Amino acid sequence: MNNLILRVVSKILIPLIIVFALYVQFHGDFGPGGGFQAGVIMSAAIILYALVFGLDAAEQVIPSTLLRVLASMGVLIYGGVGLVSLLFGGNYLNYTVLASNQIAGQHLGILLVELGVGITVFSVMLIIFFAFAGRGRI
Amino acid sequence: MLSEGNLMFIAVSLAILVTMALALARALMGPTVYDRIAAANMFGTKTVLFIAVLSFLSGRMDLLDIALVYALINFIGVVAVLKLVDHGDFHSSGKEESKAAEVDQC
Amino acid sequence: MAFKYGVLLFLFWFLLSGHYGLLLLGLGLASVALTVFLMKRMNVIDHESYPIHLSAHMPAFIVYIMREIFSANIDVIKRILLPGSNPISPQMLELPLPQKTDLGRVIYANSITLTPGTVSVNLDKDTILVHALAKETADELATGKMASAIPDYSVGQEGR
Amino acid sequence: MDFFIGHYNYWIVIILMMLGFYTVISKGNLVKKIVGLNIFQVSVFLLYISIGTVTGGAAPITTEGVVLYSNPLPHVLILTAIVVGVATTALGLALVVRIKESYGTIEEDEIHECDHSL
Amino acid sequence: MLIIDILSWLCLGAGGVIGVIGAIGIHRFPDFYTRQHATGITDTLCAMLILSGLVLQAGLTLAALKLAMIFLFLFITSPTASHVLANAAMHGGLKPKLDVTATGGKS
Amino acid sequence: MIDVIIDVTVLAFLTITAVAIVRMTNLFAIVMLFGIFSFLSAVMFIGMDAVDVAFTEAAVGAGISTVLMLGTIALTKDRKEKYPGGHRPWLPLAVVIVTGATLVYGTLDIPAFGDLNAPSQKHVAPYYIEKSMEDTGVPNIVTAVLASYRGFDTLGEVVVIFTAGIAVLLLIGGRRRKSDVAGQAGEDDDE
Repeated sequence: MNNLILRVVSKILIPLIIVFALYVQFHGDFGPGGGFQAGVIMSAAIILYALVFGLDAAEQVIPSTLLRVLASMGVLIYGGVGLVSLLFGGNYLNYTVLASNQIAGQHLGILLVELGVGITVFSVMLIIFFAFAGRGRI
Repeated sequence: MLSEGNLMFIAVSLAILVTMALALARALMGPTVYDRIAAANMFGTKTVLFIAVLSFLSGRMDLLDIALVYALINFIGVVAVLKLVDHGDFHSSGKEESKAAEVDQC
Repeated sequence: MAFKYGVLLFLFWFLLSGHYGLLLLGLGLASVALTVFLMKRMNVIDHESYPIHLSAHMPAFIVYIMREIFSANIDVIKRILLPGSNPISPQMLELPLPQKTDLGRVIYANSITLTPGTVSVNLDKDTILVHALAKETADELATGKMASAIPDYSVGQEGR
Repeated sequence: MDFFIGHYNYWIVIILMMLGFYTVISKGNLVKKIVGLNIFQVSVFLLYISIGTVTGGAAPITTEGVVLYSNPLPHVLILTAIVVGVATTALGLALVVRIKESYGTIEEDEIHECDHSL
Repeated sequence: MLIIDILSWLCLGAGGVIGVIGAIGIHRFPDFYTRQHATGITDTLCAMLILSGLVLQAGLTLAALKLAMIFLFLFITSPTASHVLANAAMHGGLKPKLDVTATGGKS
Repeated sequence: MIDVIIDVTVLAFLTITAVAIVRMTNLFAIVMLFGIFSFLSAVMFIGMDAVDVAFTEAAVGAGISTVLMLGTIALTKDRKEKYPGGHRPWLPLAVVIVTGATLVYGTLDIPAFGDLNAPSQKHVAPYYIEKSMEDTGVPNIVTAVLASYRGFDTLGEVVVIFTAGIAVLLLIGGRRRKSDVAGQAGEDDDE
């Protein structure tokens, strides 16, 4: 898009949106937020980039193959945390065994699980957007 | 839950509700589709203010994060509309002058 | 450049966070690093996304624009409430863009939009199309007083 | 009066639900059907959250000196449901796009005509 | 303390009133482009007054900082959104109703 | 009192918006009104103390859903609903009224809104509220329940999202061949 104002303002805003999304991701323990919201906000930042600078530019920043890998990786991180806790002798997705005491283990587990959720939501939202936006392109 | 507290916050939240009602009326009446989009955008800004006031009314500062989200990403919808009007799709990068989508104006 | 930018973003995180444990600060650093990496890939780290070189001129500009916003608001409110004595006369006018940098142009256009009564409709290479609510506001904008108040310095000639 | 105050929330939720339902079953345009489905969805979210609300309760984030919280369980269910809802809505919209590509229309009546004329 | 309270109440009250006036404006003005100016009132002065009233209430806390950020972002995004919308309307072929009696300006 | 006023007003706005969406025929306008609907529901969630839900609704409603619907409109090229009246509105109307009446009849036995002694507040929620801090050390109870107590549930949801993403990719992902586009919309698979 050839709109100068939009280009400059998006340049200023996109990094702020991304940092904010990551803040939401990691502060889900204390206030409202968590992986689901963070993934959506982060993908909104990339969607803004794609709308303003063109879809091709956005696909160069985050290639679709990488997105597909990330989407599966998020689910794998989630499942993997469960598996690791199984290996450590706990129940599936019981994070208590991940660290020396219960609080630390739970905290670590929740952090990792939320990370997996965030990655999956982010990449699936972007996959969906790229599919819609790229349709009809030859 | 909201506490009976500061009269001024209550007054302001009611004033914002009135503003929202008028913006909603504009969104319903149109007449052009751009009026509706403008009203929706204005509604978004008023939601930011409303949530900010609500956070003081209920004493929960966490709500400011939600207001911040709206302030940051509310205008993406408008950008999408411009892209649609200019190019007719989301994938052209802007160099070529593709045919614009005709938007019905009512 | 990227490093300074990262410091700025980390400041943003720091102000948002409100929790200053070691873990969260580390995560903050990681987040900022990821953001800067993405920004580098997007190729958007330049003096437009990071207008620190204007910071010396910003306070004066902010005071100016606040005053303008205030008086313009009063004017439009009068036109809404007393349409009899303050009629509207919508105008379209094309103004020259004296700013040399893109950032200056954007600040100018956004300042025009920020003051109610004038909305910038289209931005061309060196002209700007403005919709004004009344002839008086259009005339005032055409004097170019606002254009000269915009901080417009490219990186070489900043007056720090 | 107490009864009314205690239940208006549910009733309006039901009205919204029925508006969405009506859009889905009576309108022919597929995009509009999906918007109707979304209205229905939001009303279900509102119903769940209404059930979990406690008068005078705080949002379920542990803070010093607060003892009464709203029920966190519906929040968890709906929080995930919203994002899942968007993903499934996108799936529906993708189907609409494919229908448009092979039938050339997104009006239900014309799709039926196409099917019968085969 | 009392002075700050009164000041913040004044800000909040004025903000609310101005918001309502702006909303009346979007019903009084004749066409899309003129309505944008009324929307501008609610986006600028109204938001400014309400947020500064809240900042005065919050005092020197993290909440005040977040309010200041909301304020800053609103002031970056809202004129951009207005401009983008006006631009889209122009490209979409919506003609503004201009005052033909007044001279000057562009055709 | 004020919370009741805000609740009722926002609910009224929601109803008005929904009625307008049902009656409107311009798809652009419908999408924009749906954006307003989403704002209102976020405010409603805040009013009912569901901060996390409101956050999600805010992010989704402002960032994603509008863009996706506009993308669909752009692809299908239809700007207006063609048969706004429907053919016979009476049958669906009757169905809707009967269903609605049944549901209202069902609410008569529901405990009042905000009742602390409702059965739904008595079952597992008190345990979560009491124990989550000492079990997990996470102040946000919603996060604790989401990721720890009900981790399986969330795992399922994430897989659903993942599957939806794959399905969209299968349906409309990938570029179309030139021949498909030339010979009018591709008849079948074009991957």
